[in-house]
Amino acid sequence: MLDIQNLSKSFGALTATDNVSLTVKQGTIHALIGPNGAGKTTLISQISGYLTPDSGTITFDGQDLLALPAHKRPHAGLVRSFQITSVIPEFTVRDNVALVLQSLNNQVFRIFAKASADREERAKAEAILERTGLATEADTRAQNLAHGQKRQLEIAMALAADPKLLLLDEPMAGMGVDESRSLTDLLDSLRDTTTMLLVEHDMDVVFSLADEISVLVYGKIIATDAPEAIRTNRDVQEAYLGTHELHDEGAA
Amino acid sequence: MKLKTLLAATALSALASVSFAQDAVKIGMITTLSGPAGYLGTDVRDGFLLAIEEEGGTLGGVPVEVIVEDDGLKPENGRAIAERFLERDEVEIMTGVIFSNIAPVVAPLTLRAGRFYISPNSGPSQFAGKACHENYFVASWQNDTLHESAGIAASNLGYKNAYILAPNYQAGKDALAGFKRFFTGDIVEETYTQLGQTDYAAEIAKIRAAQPEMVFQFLPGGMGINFMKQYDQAGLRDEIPLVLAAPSADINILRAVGASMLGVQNTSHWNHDLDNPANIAFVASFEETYGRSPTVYASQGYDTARLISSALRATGGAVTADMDGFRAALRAADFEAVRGPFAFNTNNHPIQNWYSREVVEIDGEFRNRTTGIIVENHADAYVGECKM
Amino acid sequence: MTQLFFEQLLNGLQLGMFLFLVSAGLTLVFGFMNIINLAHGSLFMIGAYAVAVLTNLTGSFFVGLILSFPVVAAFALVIELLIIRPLYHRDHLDQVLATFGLILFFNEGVSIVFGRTPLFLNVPEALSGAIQITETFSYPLYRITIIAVGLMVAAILWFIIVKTRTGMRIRAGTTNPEMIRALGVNIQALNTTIFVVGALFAGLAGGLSGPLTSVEVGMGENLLILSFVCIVIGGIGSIRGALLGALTVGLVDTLGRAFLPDLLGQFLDPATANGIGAALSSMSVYLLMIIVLIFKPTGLFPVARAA
Amino acid sequence: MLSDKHLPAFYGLGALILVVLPWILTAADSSYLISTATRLVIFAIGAVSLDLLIGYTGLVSFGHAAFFGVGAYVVGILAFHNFEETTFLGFDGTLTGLVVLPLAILISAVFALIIGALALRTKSVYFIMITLSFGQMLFFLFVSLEAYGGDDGMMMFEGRNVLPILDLNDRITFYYFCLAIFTAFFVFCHRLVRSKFGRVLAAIRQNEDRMTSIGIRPYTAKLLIFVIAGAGAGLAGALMANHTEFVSPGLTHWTKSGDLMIVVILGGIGTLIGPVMGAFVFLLLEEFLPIIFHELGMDLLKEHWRVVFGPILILIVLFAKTGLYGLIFRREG
Repeated sequence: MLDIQNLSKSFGALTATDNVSLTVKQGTIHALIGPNGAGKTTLISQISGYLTPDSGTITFDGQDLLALPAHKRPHAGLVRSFQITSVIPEFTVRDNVALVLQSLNNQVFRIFAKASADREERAKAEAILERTGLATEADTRAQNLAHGQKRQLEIAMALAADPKLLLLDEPMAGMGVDESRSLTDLLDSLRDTTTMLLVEHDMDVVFSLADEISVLVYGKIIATDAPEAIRTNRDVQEAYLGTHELHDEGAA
Repeated sequence: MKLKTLLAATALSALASVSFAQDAVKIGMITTLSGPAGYLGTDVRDGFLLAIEEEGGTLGGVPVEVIVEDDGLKPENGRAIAERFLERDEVEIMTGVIFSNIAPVVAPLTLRAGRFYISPNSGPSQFAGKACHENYFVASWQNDTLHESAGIAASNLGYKNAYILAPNYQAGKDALAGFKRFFTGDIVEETYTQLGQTDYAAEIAKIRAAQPEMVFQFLPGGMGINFMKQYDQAGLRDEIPLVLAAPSADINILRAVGASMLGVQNTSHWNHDLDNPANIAFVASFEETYGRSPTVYASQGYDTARLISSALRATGGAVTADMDGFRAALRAADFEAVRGPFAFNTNNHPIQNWYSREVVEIDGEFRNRTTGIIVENHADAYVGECKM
Repeated sequence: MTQLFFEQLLNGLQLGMFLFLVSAGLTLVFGFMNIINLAHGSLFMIGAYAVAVLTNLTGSFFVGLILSFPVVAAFALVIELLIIRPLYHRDHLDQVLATFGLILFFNEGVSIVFGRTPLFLNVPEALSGAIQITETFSYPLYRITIIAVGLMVAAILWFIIVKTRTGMRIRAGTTNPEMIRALGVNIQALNTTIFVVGALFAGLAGGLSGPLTSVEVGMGENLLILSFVCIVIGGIGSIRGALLGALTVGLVDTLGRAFLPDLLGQFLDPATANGIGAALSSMSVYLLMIIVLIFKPTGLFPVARAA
Repeated sequence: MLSDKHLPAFYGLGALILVVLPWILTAADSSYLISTATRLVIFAIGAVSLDLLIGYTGLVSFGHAAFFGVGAYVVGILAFHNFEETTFLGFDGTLTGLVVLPLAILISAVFALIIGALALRTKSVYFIMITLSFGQMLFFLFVSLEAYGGDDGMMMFEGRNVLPILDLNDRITFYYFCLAIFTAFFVFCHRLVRSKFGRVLAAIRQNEDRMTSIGIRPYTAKLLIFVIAGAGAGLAGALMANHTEFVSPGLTHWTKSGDLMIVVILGGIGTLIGPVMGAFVFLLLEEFLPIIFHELGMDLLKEHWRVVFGPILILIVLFAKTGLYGLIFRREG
């Protein structure tokens, strides 16, 4: 599904992505973990097109992804969510989702179609809100949502794009235990239809969802394996224990 | 909200028109009072009103009512005021316009409505030539003649070549064309500067390098003040003399530039020291009434009013009631102009004398002193194009 | 010819330094306070009028210049307290409208008090005349003075911003406004100080311009636009950017006016060359800005601002 | 204070007043004011078009008068060649409104396309300044057009454009013509901002960075609205040229762009009726403040009315968050 080969990206003297190769297989949930500053978000941004790599290739669904402008990648089925919540604040929750549906239906430039008159779009949006547990908040402005609900909306917007591959950048960040659990259940329920690349610090979530885990440290992939193997991998333990990250983040 | 404002404004403007004598001849004055160029309009207005005051509220024994409005140097505002004047106030005579970008809006409206247009300042070339009109009069000058007189003066002074500069806009181009029309020497270089330019170091350096015998510049208002100050500081005032046209050396400019203008030659159709009875009386009366010296614009406003006065006296107050009579009376120009001899050409633009002047210091004040007549009975260059 | 070219370079440098004086305050206020102050040109005008009036009263340009500082500072203080302060957290557009209102008020107010006739202000005796640079080439002393003052202001600003505690706060505030608030710095006082200092630069520039240019109503507006061009080319919030932007604008403008018509004269007939040359040199500064922004959309020396 | 539920009623009342205005004015023996009303309506078109950028998309354009000028110059240049019986690039001049007005819209749109394509590479303050620069370039371009009067501009010697049936030289007809175009444009904008495209614009204004990740390229959307707004301004410019029968570079000067911006902010950004009210109040104050002061016997202020006008603007900013709109309406929901 997604195949990254020898990807590198530097910011001045800092090498954020150091010759990374990574393959996400169709129908799996692939987790990407690593200490803070390891370059996880940088990698996600290169896959989604927000950053351009210095060298290397990314192939998605058989096509050369780097040749595809960032705004066309969602249309090809590659969708990301953001670590820092990024919704349209003055829109209602329903409109946030409807906007994504509009984009994916290639209706951006409809000057004469009244936005609120599209019943089909509205029904679809509400169905997605139903799935993501936001149905009761459909008419709430996004800026008035609680933090956890905003994270849910972030996921709802990503789902609305009907992705083949979902790039999730710390979807659980700042969520309470209950919210986190229900989101985990939601992602779990999607595993049959959607491939996912999941960046997450919450190790409970990672180990309960992931089919495969890659560990990124200082821009390098140091291991890619099944969850159980990663748990016992010496290099990984060293990388984490050295910084106490695994423990701290797990507790947070 | 907007209805209220509109109604309030309408009510107020309606009020404005009732409180006057019924038989007064109405004169509309659209002029530029606000903004940096506001002093031109202020002086035209004050000169005009002075003449009326001297005649005890009449012109030629006929009661007149003058309505003054500020166009803010915006053509659209000029149009709105003109329509108000022509329709609500039914003015019979329109005057006051200072700038050549307001005239093309106000004049056609006035003429189409069958009223008289008498310019106290601006005289754009199209109205002197192709677009001339029997009810359109200019009591000041055709724009080009200001600069033609400078060209003649420069030739008379024996200069063999000149460096000339003006802002890159129509009036600037017309000015240089006017200067060249009568200058017999060579043009060393022609430079167009930016509108509203404040720094002239680059141009002054070029002038120094070109070493012409003289410089002619037409940089109106603040631009001219900037240029003169910087020209003097560059040490060029004594080295390369200047010949200027009237607008570049009015009393306000002399006051702002100060000693840097001392000795500069310039030309005008009027000066405060012209030795004729009408002028002596005007200058004294203006200074007494307003506590300041009149500019050339004040003299133009005054002459415009006196011209109207002579025509009203001749027709006994009939203007639009006797179009032919009033027009003929205007054409006769039977009044003592403060500038001296004055007559209308066939295109209703003046034939008049141009005087040479020199900037001198009198009692710590910088003034122009008349040094002689450059050309007598000078007419404009466009009269031939006017089919009238 | 080389001498003329050198002289024009000097002219460009001088214009650039002058523009820098106006731009420095603008970029400080814009960069640190995030306030678009259209009335910066009005402060320039107030400085010029204050110097002209005080010089004519005291008979000394230098005394007039020094006495003008408290006058300008007082105006700036009142503007800051009454109008700018309530607008700190408002949209840029509100600031534009309010400071536009200020321009109208000051222009008209000045013309009520002083009339529309420009005021007289000449070069002080001590600074008049020219300096002989080579045997055949002299340059007005007053223009050299402006270059010197510009360099001095640049040096002082550099010292304050790089070497002092306040400067550190200013830099921090420009790149990361949240942080400086979190540090518990009295941001209100710092804002007011910066606004007044920025105004003083504008006033100083206005006062210095008096002897060279016409002291008249509305004298600040054209300069305002030009100094916005300088700080945008340089990158907003950066003093270094303002300096380099101002020098670039000064040089491009001066050299364009000086040489474009002649240059075009090589290919075109003189009349056409003159016309096109003049039109192009009027546009040169704007053309420069467009080109810079197309290739460097945040100016030549952008200040990295933390999101 | 009214809530925005009252907007339809407000629209209705406003429309009614505008429609019957010529009768009121004629009855009040003030028919000369119809011309002022025409100017307000034309200016309102320009202001509404600018608000599509400023209020609805978050693009602060400081060069909007450029397109106003382009529209006016299309009308002026064609009228000029018609009068002189010469050609422009091989085309005859014309006064035919059905040709001139669409052409004015089209050419302004082309200018907006070119300028927008370059200017939209920048953002925020840099966008303000680059649009200002383009406006100034056009200003100096028009100043240097010697054949068309340079700085002095040119008159339309033969009067306004010619349309079948309608005589635009008749003042009342011209007023209704402009009112009809204004109404059509207003309705168009009303639909536009509520359309799917309008929703995209609102999203761009609030969170442009997010757009890419949901598959929208903000640049293209911004360019389209820039072109639409430019065409709207061009239309207003073409009408203004017809109104004054005079065209000059002054139309494109940065102070004119400033006026338009001030009108939009004054009225209330992100509303359609706001800029209309802004245009009306701004121009009416400009025209009638001097008269009001004159009637009050305050002749000093009559000449110096701006000294009062400036603080009025400041007070509106300080005390009304969304301009005049915010003074009258309370936004709900």
